[in-house]
Amino acid sequence: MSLPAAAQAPRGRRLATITAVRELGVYRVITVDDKDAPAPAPGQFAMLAAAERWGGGEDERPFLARAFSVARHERGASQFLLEDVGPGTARLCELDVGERLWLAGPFGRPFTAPEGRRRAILAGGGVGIAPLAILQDALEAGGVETVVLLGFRDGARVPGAELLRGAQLASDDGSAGHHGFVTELLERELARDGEAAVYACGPAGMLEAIRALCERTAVPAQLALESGMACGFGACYGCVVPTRDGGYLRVCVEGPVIDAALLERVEEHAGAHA
Amino acid sequence: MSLPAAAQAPRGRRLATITAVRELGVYRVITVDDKDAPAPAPGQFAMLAAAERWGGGEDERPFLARAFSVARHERGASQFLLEDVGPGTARLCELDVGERLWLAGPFGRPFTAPEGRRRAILAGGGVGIAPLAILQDALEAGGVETVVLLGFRDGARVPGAELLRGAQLASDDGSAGHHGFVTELLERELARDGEAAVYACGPAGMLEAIRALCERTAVPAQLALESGMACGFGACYGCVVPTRDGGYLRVCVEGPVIDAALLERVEEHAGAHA
Amino acid sequence: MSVEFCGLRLAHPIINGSGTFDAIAALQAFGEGLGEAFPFSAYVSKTITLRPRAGNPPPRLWETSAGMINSIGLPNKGLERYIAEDLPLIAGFRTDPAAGAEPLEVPVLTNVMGSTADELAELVEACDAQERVAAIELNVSCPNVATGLDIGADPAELERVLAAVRPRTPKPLIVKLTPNAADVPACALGAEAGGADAVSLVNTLRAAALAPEGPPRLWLGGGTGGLSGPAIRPVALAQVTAVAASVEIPVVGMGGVQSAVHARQLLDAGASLVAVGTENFRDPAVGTRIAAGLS
Amino acid sequence: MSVEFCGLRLAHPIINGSGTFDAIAALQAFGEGLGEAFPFSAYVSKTITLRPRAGNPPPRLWETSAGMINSIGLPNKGLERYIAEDLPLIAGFRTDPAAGAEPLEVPVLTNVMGSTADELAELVEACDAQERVAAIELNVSCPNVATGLDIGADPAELERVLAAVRPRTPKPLIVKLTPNAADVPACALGAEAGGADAVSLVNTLRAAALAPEGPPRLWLGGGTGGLSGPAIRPVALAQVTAVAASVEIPVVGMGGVQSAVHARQLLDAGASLVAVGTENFRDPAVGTRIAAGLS
Ligand SMILES: Cc1cc2nc3c(=O)[nH]c(=O)nc-3n(C[C@H](O)[C@H](O)[C@H](O)COP(=O)(O)OP(=O)(O)OC[C@H]3O[C@@H](n4cnc5c(N)ncnc54)[C@H](O)[C@@H]3O)c2cc1C
Ligand SMILES: Cc1cc2nc3c(=O)[nH]c(=O)nc-3n(C[C@H](O)[C@H](O)[C@H](O)COP(=O)(O)OP(=O)(O)OC[C@H]3O[C@@H](n4cnc5c(N)ncnc54)[C@H](O)[C@@H]3O)c2cc1C
Ligand SMILES: Cc1cc2nc3c(=O)[nH]c(=O)nc-3n(C[C@H](O)[C@H](O)[C@H](O)COP(=O)(O)O)c2cc1C
Ligand SMILES: Cc1cc2nc3c(=O)[nH]c(=O)nc-3n(C[C@H](O)[C@H](O)[C@H](O)COP(=O)(O)O)c2cc1C
Ligand code: FES
Ligand code: FES
Repeated sequence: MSLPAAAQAPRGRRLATITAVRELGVYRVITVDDKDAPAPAPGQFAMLAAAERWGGGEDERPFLARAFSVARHERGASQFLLEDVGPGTARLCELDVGERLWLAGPFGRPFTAPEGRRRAILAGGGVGIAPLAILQDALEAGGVETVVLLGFRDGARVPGAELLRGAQLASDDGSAGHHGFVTELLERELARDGEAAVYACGPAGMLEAIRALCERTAVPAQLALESGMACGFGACYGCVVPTRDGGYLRVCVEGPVIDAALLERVEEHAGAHA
Repeated sequence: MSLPAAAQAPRGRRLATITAVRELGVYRVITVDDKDAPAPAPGQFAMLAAAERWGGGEDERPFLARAFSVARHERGASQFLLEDVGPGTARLCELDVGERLWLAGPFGRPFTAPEGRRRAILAGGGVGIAPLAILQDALEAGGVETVVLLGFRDGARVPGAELLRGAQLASDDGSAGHHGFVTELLERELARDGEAAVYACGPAGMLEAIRALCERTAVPAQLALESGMACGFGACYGCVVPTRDGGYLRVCVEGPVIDAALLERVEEHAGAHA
Repeated sequence: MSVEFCGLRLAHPIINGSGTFDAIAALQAFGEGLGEAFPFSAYVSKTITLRPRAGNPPPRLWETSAGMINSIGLPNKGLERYIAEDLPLIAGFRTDPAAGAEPLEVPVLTNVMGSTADELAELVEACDAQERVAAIELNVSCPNVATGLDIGADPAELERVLAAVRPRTPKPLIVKLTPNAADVPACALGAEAGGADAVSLVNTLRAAALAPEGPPRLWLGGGTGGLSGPAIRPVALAQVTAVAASVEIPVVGMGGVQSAVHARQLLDAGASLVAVGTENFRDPAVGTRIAAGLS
Repeated sequence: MSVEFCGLRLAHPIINGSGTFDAIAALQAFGEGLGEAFPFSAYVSKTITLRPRAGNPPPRLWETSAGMINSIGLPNKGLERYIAEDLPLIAGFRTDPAAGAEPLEVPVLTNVMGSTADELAELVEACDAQERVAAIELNVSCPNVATGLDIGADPAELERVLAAVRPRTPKPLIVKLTPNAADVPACALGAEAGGADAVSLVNTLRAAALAPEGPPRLWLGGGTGGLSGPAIRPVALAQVTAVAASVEIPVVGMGGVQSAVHARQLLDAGASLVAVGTENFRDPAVGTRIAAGLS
């Protein structure tokens, strides 16, 4: 099978209406009507800003739009998983059904299907689980066997796991599933059967541990990175992370999904919130 | 009788909760609980800003607080009359019962009672009617005879007259009362009996016409001025209007209520919205 | 939390920016109690000139994105009436106990501006003679008056002016630098070389606004004005960092400070004191709030 | 609505600020159709240097009150690869019909930076040889690279550099001025005297941010950076007004433009073209939106 190719974005930002809101522990899942845009591919993201009163929060921010992975796409509506970690996410988390936001995208390089007959292991944590949900949908629709391993900081975040199906859980505080790191689940899973492709998204520390583990065990891994972004479409050169060859790559256009082999290591600030 | 002296303001801004909201045509009257502050004197004003999301409107504004005359004060609650004319008033007009605002004040010089046995003629227009309402309350409580003459631009604004009792109306478009200017009503009233003191607040053009009329007829007049303000308490020197003696006065501390004789004329930007 | 600054002991490191808090008007607005609960550990006067000035014609204000432009034009009573009328009223305040620091007396820092070294020297000498003036701030940076700009933006000129003024007083001389210069640290070094005891920065950034309606024309009565508030905080932080790294004398940092976090950042950048300007307009008690937040 | 600028006919007066719109990346993100609906009437490239540059280490961005700081550090492929790889891909675009103006071809304005007059001359000569380069913008103002600052802030030096570069091409030379100067109109006059065909301003204002957590340290990988966005619009308006009143050559105005109203104000202030920078990041189609709003 193959996963959908990157969708190209409409040329401007557009107003989109929130049609549903759901709370999963501390997370908020919003569904945004976006019928006129092409369907995003798993791993792509959008730049979001509230249509009204974007600004005027802490330190007179936010100003720039914020990047969010598309967590799911059904019948012309995209879902996004939000965690309030600052003035931008705080404002977005205030929005309710019927309110509107500015949306640009979908942007970025998506995940690609596992080569050959490898099964897909989806490993993620925190808000990093978002792109894994739409990935799971697409892989399973294509008949690929998936294993889902999710880690959360605490019990208030564990409900996020409902976004995916059949997840094995780990939690830092032992409130659900394995008491420890999701990498420990992954190590066990790879030991059981190494014929796998790993898809990971999560905090920098988790991604780095996954990258190192996959390097050591010679398992192909695709990482969905994060990074502070101003534009999302390659214009500002602000979102770079250092690559193995000594250069930088723009997470928004050369990522967010990259082959783990491109990186020497996953730097702090290239990861999602835990 | 004498009117209350200027109240002194608590030293910082404070959070105050909106306890009631009422619409009078395009105007919005909000009641704000402010029990711990001294009661404002008629003519004093407060600086208001929304507690949340002040900013992020048109041109990433508002930033500074906005000045509003106290329109009425009853049982520890102040009323303000708002008209949405820009990003600051737009945000304040969005607020509902239970929401909070930052309030500083009361500030400025209030009206003083008419000398001798003159009756009081309250003449105003647009949002300039606000300070006349609290003035009417105080004058009538002190047994002073009041005549109220109010002018509005159009029918959507005429309902503002409900803020005062027994007003004679004028409207630019003839939708209520006299078809024409409030100064025409005033001229008639002064012709009838010149033993009066005039209290006026309104658009610059109206104030200037009233000033000129009172000068011509030698009737004492107190004008409540407006002016763009940054602080409201004499700190910025930004709110000045030119005086007859060639200098400037700060509307926030030497006004907003001034003896009309101080001015050569009422300049544009020293008046309220019609 | 008390701090030492140029030989003055201050209750805490938060003072006001010149021209952003008028203590006399504030006593009227907030009552005499303000004198026993002053929001700043030192009181910086609005700029005083030799002769009285009426200031610029209105409009004098323009709100911008996260900031404001002012074009006030340095209205003041002139040196003589400042000394005779104002100084007695603004001496002897004590800091607000709510600042969380042992209350101390609030010394007066008189800010002066002259268009020549001679004028400045005369102003400084007059302040030197006043016991109630604890220190003198030289405004060589006000963007609203052509002369203020020129002295302040040229390091060599600044050194020359300071050298002329310095001998007139043993009191602390603080030079308020202009941000509208190519190399602000060089200007600070010029001031230091000329004998300044401290530098303060930033003053406002030269800025303009057009009338919102009608035919295009500059909105402010004074033509251009100065930008202040959060919009300029990142510029202030860069300049304070660079200046503090260049000079040995203490630095008063300001520009867009709204909270204890912002004040802490300027202190971290190397400032000894932090001044609050525009935020006073939004919250008259912000000085106390920030000082309390630091402690 | 078509305008003439240094001999080029442009569909409308809205172009992009250098380094704020990467047409090649945009073609990838928005599809090839972008080439037939380009948001700007001329396309200004990101700054090109003689040799390739990787740019500054991250973090490169910091959001501020109504603006942002960038410390990108001029990453680019270097002159040779720009000419060989990029130029062919960015030539031949047409303006978006939705701009409300008769669509026209979008000429390429190549922005170059060198640390010496010789380097600049070499860059200009190479651009002169490329038919696809319609005009050359000299970045003498980038606050992220020490050398860029020095040339741009000194009127005499600027004149000298221009005089050295001018003979290398008959194509329009636009000098992008630095706002971090004491006297920007004097710099513009220096550029004009040296033979510039136009000036553009403002570039970003030198600014800094501290890390939000942990021990105090500058947040940006490059140390300081440049402030852009609505926060600086009032500074841009003042500088554009002053420069347009000083020089005879056309002026490209920019700084914080978000809407047709803002663009109109810069035109009213004397600019011939208006460039949009930071707002592209918030709305990739803002160029077309503003052009349409002007018509
Ligand atoms: C491709 C991609 C996909 C993403 N997907 C998701 C998702 O699905 N769900 C989700 O919740 N999040 C997602 N994120 C992260 C999300 O974009 C950030 O959480 C959001 O931008 C934070 O904005 P904020 O204003 O709430 O917080 P900020 O205040 O911006 O704080 C976030 C972090 O930024 C830094 N910071 C603080 N102040 C500043 C400043 N002034 N300027 C710059 N940086 C600062 C700090 O390190 C801070 O911890 C994604 C990010 C990327 C790049
Ligand atoms: C003492 C006093 C009492 C007042 N009482 C009342 C009252 O009771 N009720 C009431 O509704 N109003 C009252 N006002 C007026 C009120 O303060 C203004 O309507 C309000 O400040 C407008 O803010 P805004 O953001 O909504 O509009 P703004 O956008 O600030 O527009 C208002 C006017 O300001 C100018 N302007 C536009 N842009 C800017 C800018 N960027 N910077 C500066 N000026 C600009 C224009 O002339 C515009 O017409 C009073 C004012 C004063 C001084
Ligand atoms: C309305 C206003 C008036 C000012 N007047 C003066 C002044 O008289 N003398 C002076 O040296 N600085 C003056 N300033 C500059 C401030 O002291 C301060 O340097 C500047 O505003 C930056 O700080 P802020 O962003 O906290 O306001 C004034 C600033 C404002 C906003
Ligand atoms: C992320 C970013 C990168 C920039 N890169 C360049 C550059 O390479 N060369 C240049 O001359 N200007 C560069 N600039 C400056 C812009 O072209 C413009 O002058 C400035 O941002 C002001 O306009 P604005 O407020 O609309 O952004 C850059 C600005 C930003 C925000
Ligand atoms: S976010 Fe601007 S280039 Fe990636
Ligand atoms: S509003 Fe600041 S002095 Fe009047």
